[in-house]
Amino acid sequence: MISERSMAAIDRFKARQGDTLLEIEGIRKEFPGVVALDDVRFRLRRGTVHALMGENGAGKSTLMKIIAGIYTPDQGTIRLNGEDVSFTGPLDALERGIAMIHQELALMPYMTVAENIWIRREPVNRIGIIDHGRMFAMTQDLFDRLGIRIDPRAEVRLLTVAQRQMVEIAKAVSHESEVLIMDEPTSALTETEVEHLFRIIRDLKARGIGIVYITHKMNELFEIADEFSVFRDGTYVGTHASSEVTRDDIIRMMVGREITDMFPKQEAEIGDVILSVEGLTVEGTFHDISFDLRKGEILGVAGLVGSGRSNVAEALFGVVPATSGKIRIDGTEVAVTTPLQAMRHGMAFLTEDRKDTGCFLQLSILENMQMAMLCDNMVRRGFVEQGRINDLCDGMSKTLRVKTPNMEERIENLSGGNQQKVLIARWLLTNPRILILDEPTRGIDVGAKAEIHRLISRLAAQGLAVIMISSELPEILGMSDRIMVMHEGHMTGILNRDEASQVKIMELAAR
Amino acid sequence: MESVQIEPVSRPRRGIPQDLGILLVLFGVAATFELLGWIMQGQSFLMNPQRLTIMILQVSVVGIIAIGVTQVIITGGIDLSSGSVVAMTAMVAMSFAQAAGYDRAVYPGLTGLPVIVPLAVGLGLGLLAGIINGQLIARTGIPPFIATLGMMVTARGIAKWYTKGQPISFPSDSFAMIGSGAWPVFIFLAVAVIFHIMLKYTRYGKYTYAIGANPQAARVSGINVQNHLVKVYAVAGLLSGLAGIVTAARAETAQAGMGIMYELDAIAAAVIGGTSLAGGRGKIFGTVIGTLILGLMMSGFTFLRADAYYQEIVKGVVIVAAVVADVYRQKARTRTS
Amino acid sequence: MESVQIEPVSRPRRGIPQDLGILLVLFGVAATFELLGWIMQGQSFLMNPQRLTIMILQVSVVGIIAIGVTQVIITGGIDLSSGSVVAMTAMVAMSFAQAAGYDRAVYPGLTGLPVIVPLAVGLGLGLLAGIINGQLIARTGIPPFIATLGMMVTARGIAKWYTKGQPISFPSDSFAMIGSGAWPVFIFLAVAVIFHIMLKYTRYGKYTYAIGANPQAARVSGINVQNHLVKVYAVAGLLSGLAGIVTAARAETAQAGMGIMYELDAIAAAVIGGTSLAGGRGKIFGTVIGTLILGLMMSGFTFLRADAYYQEIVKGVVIVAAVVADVYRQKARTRTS
Amino acid sequence: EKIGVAMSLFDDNFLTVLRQNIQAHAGELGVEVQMEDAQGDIARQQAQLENFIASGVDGVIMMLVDADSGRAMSRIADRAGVPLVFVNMLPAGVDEFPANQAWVGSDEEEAGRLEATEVCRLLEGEGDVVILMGQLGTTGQRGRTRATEEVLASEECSNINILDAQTANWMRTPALDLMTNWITSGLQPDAVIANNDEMALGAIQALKSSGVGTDSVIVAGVDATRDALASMQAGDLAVTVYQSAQGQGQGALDTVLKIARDEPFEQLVTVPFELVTPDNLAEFQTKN
Ligand SMILES: Nc1ncnc2c1ncn2[C@@H]1O[C@H](COP(=O)(O)OP(=O)(O)OP(=O)(O)O)[C@@H](O)[C@H]1O
Ligand SMILES: Nc1ncnc2c1ncn2[C@@H]1O[C@H](COP(=O)(O)OP(=O)(O)OP(=O)(O)O)[C@@H](O)[C@H]1O
Ligand SMILES: [Mg+2]
Ligand SMILES: [Mg+2]
Repeated sequence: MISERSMAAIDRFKARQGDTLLEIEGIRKEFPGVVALDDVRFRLRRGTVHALMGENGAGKSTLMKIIAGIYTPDQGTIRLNGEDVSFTGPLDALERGIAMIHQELALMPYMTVAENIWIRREPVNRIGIIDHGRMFAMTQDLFDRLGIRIDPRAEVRLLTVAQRQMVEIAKAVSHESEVLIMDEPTSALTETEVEHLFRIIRDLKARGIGIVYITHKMNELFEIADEFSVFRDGTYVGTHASSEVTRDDIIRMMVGREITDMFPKQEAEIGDVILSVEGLTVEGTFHDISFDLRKGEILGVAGLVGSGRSNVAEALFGVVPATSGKIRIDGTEVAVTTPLQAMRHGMAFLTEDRKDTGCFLQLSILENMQMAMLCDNMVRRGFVEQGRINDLCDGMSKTLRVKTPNMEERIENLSGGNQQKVLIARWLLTNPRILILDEPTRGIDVGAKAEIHRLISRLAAQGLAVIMISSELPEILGMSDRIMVMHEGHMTGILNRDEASQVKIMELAAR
Repeated sequence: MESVQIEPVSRPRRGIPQDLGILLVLFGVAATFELLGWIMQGQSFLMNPQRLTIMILQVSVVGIIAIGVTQVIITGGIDLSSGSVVAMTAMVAMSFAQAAGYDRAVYPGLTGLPVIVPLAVGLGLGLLAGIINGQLIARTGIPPFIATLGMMVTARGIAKWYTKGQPISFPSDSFAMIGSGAWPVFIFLAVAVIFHIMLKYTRYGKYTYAIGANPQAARVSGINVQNHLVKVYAVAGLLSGLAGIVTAARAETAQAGMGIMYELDAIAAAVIGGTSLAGGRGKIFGTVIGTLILGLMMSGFTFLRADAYYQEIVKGVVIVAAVVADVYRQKARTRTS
Repeated sequence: MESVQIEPVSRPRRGIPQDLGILLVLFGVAATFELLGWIMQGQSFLMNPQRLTIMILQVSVVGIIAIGVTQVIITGGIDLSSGSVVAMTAMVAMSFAQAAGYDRAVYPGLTGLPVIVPLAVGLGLGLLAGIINGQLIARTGIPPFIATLGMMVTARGIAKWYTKGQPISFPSDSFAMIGSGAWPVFIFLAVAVIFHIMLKYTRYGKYTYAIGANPQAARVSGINVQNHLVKVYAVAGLLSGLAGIVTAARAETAQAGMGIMYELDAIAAAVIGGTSLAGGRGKIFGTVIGTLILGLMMSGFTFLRADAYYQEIVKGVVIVAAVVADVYRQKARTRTS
Repeated sequence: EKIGVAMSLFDDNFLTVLRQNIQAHAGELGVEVQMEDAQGDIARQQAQLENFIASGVDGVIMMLVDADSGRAMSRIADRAGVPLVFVNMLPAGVDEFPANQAWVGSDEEEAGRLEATEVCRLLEGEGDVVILMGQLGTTGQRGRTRATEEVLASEECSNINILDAQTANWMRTPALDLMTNWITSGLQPDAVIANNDEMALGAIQALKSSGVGTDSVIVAGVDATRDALASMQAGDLAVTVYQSAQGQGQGALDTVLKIARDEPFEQLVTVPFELVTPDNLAEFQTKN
């Protein structure tokens, strides 16, 4: 895959391992009403992984988009290999050796995996005709090298979020650039894939590539990053080697206070069975799922990517109605064929894909938050009781610390983590009895994460029943009363809190 | 089918709300005509109450349709059938509105009926057309473009077939009243106010925006997307029916060729007024302004006694320029604020 | 502006590719006419090579436009100007194509020019119109609907203004040749093949799909979205110009009213053939089939000698039914596969 | 003096000539005219009339989109006290019109009658015909088609059989396609009666390209456009009907000026249609 020339280039990089590759200074970027970045600096050295840390909305993605030529900074300088540069656009940045994996996935759904990866760089013959065979072969090569198992000919829309994220990674790597920016590349991945990604990163590092790595997952930081920089509210806080500090230090730098307990599990009184599922099946996707859920209980659902966890949740909520099986609520069998029905039975469902099934991107934060609760209350003779709703939404957004100038802001302009908080708020505002959360803390910063955990736990203590799907095992282990594990569309076991461990879960999940 | 917005897009705007932007464009166009009026005709364009009334009068039928179309576009759909539905309802309503004793009436036994009859028939027929559109789109999942294109062709066919192309005339005075004087303007403005409120303050409105912004998310949020879509198209049909009644009453005749291309004018009014064909965005206020811009151009050119040939050429340029001006104004705001 | 896809997932389809689905619909419509032909006319509809040629012949002009429009729609845009550009290029090209010595020619000094002159003029003018569309859309960021609506009004105005409404006739034989016999069919099919290859096997095509599917992602991948959009609209304009030449050559006259509503037929052909108005999806093959379905209906109704008034009513229903059938077929496949 | 001219449609061949005649005559008289195109839309025409009145014209000449809309137009002009002259198309309810309104034109049915009668004569009262209709629902299509059907139903022509009547929207290419479709469906008409010349010319092209030719088929149109006369010269078109754009245009302008100046005028001026055949072709060749 790697041509002679780039091999030579890589050797040159190696020779200069540790040199400054990219240096930025005094960067300022304003959006109307928000100063996203102010006098920010940052330095990336060759052959290292430099992590960026900071709360949601701290300005990490914005900074990276500036480096990748997508935004132009209002002020400041960018030096690449000691030379002042200003990019005219993403193409310019790409050509100068800066590639980026975006936080919001940027793939073309109706094109194949291979087409997505090689777009603009397709193998063509003399008269410009694309050689698809070679393109698939190139993709296969790349995937083999990176150890990814996805069909290059599959259309991207048919892939799961996790698979798409792998494709994005492969696409960025295929550019063979000097600087590789990864904006939360693992937000949809489980441990196995993360491990895998880290192997890829180490390999790239060894070749002298500089990697900027944004994540909210602390453990990743210590595992992969050589140094890290912290941002707070658009300002630069500091840079340190990751070997010099502890978790708590970083959190203090990020949030400006201590977070003592990530998983503040509150002891709840486990009540009666509220939801009972028996033999739930969606033909072709998952089979024969049975479990009981009690009031006050948090049921964690674990499994590898693509094991069908999300599909079970979708079936429970009537998004894709089950083809067979029974759902009982308070002991009576109910039909759930649409989300509206599910909501009438007191269910709420936070979907895993923010962009596709979560946000109304063009609408305001307020509209996004209130939408689900309009179906049964807060409406009098067709008119929405906006006053009452505003108060509720304001309260909720304070509780969850949504970072925004005001509630009329379009949700599109929020940082990823803040969007997630708005969606959680949407569902909490419906006062559900059964709350289904699919990757609830995806892309959420540590502070807010602890906050959300506390909230879930408190709600459970008040008698709410929770189903929580998560790919983060610490979260599952920390929060759940019981843990259901899935493997390839089948339930492989249910563990009690006291018997569960990382190893046991992985055994059941991987088989 | 929206413009490819590549720059990190439209920031929240403080100060002048976005609506008012297009209002500025309206003033700009009006001021240009005023200026040219003094230069070319030596008289004021705007300081003529009669002209101002006419300006609105002549676009009020398109305006009524445009309001219905706006909410359809907000759901991410489109309605191509409005112009034809206008013709169909005009024909059918008129056939029940003929003056007492008119001897060549379509239904000689049914002349001189109370005005409520043709009104009910017209509105009902429009509603029916809208419901069919909505059901097709919501239940079968075919693109709105095709469903309403089919209705466009079919409704026009029905209008022609109804009396084999013969126009229907001589309405009763009470029916003709609906289209006389400034009545069409009142009806237009009343409809605008009602729908402004509907879209902004009711659940109906919130759901309309939600579906346009993200139908999947709307469904997961407990909205019965299909039912709501049927409602939205039904309302659009109803308004087309109303437009048909008004236009027939105003012309005191109904003919199968009525309302040709109105759908395009209506969509244009909505889009000029800031409604996004990608769905999720749009305001009745903007549509009203968009309609007025179209009306302004119609009167303005006649006023300036522009050659009819140049008129058309210039009209296209002005529509584009109006929207370009609005886009640039927005960009400028974004930069400075 | 696409149908609201509420069903959460559509699984990959194996077996008959999606393209062939609409082919089945084509066969279905044809078979219906065949059957009705035997019942009502006592003769075969399809077993008449001449009729089959004509069927394609009469839609080849719309087909040529539809191919250009398809790629525009794939980028998520729309082109409403094609019909008017056809009229404009027909008029202007024809004025340079008049037979030697025709005494009432538009340019009496310029008759009997070699056929390359009107060809170049027509194609050039179409291209220019397309470039203007593209520049407006790509540089100013106004919605394609508005930009091309403006061009639609302006180009029609130019067509009328050019000879003050006077038609232009009496082309040289070599120019008339372009529209004679099966030439339009060959041109249509050649264009179809070229664009099938362009969209499927060249970067031009990949960029087109990419921009329609996700303009941000396209930009981030290093595609110069603006430049590419200009190219796409320019090509659409060029094809409209070609269509104008063919239609003028075929009618042996050019009139300002030519090509009215062709844009709608072209868009309909594309959408019937499976191109999504939301962008990112569509195939030339589907558009060709969509065009043929429209042609089939035109000949079919005449063949059955259906009453002119019913024809229009039925035509709308058939268009909708064709697309509904396709949607259901796909759903059925999805369920069983 | 300023006169507003509201035309139903600019694209139409005959109406273009009519327009040019009004324009030319106005030039001679030193009158300012302003033309508007209603694009076949009644409401648009109504608005144009209102706009004319608002901008203070001395009189309006109007070619109606549809005969039946005449009454509403008449009322609008009457209320504003602006002289109104209808040209070409006879408005419905013309006898109730106020004193300052008039009509200068010809009766649509007359055209169809002349055309069909000549075809009937040429066929010697026997044979099969097809009718090419203008856009459905327009006054011209209705009047001409109805008159044609009446003539063919009459005693002398009772052996003439109408095979089919379809619309080609007044235009050449659709007529070409329609005629070709007919021919391939096995229809063998002895005559084609078209509502206008453009469609007749389309039919001729179809006959030629499908090898039937125009020798055995009589093709008839209405309007006597340049192209039609050339085609007649070439021996293809057999019948067309001339209506005097000059007579109508000048008459309308003169009448509206008379009303405006309070001079005596005639309220109904009929400019007759004239039949054009190869025999009297020469007379008409320079007229339109
Ligand atoms: N296009 C935009 N328009 C307006 N404001 C924006 C825009 N993009 C980002 N912002 C604002 O800039 C700030 C920084 O956002 P950014 O996306 O860089 O945060 P982040 O650090 O990446 O957060 P997260 O961890 O949640 O991804 C936020 O307050 C956000 O609301
Ligand atoms: N849109 C889709 N089209 C086709 N197959 C799909 C689609 N979504 C999911 N699948 C398949 O369904 C199975 C289960 O996917 P699901 O998303 O439910 O898994 P998951 O355990 O929640 O994984 P993840 O962590 O990726 O969400 C996988 O085999 C996947 O390939
Ligand atoms: Mg971010
Ligand atoms: Mg999942």
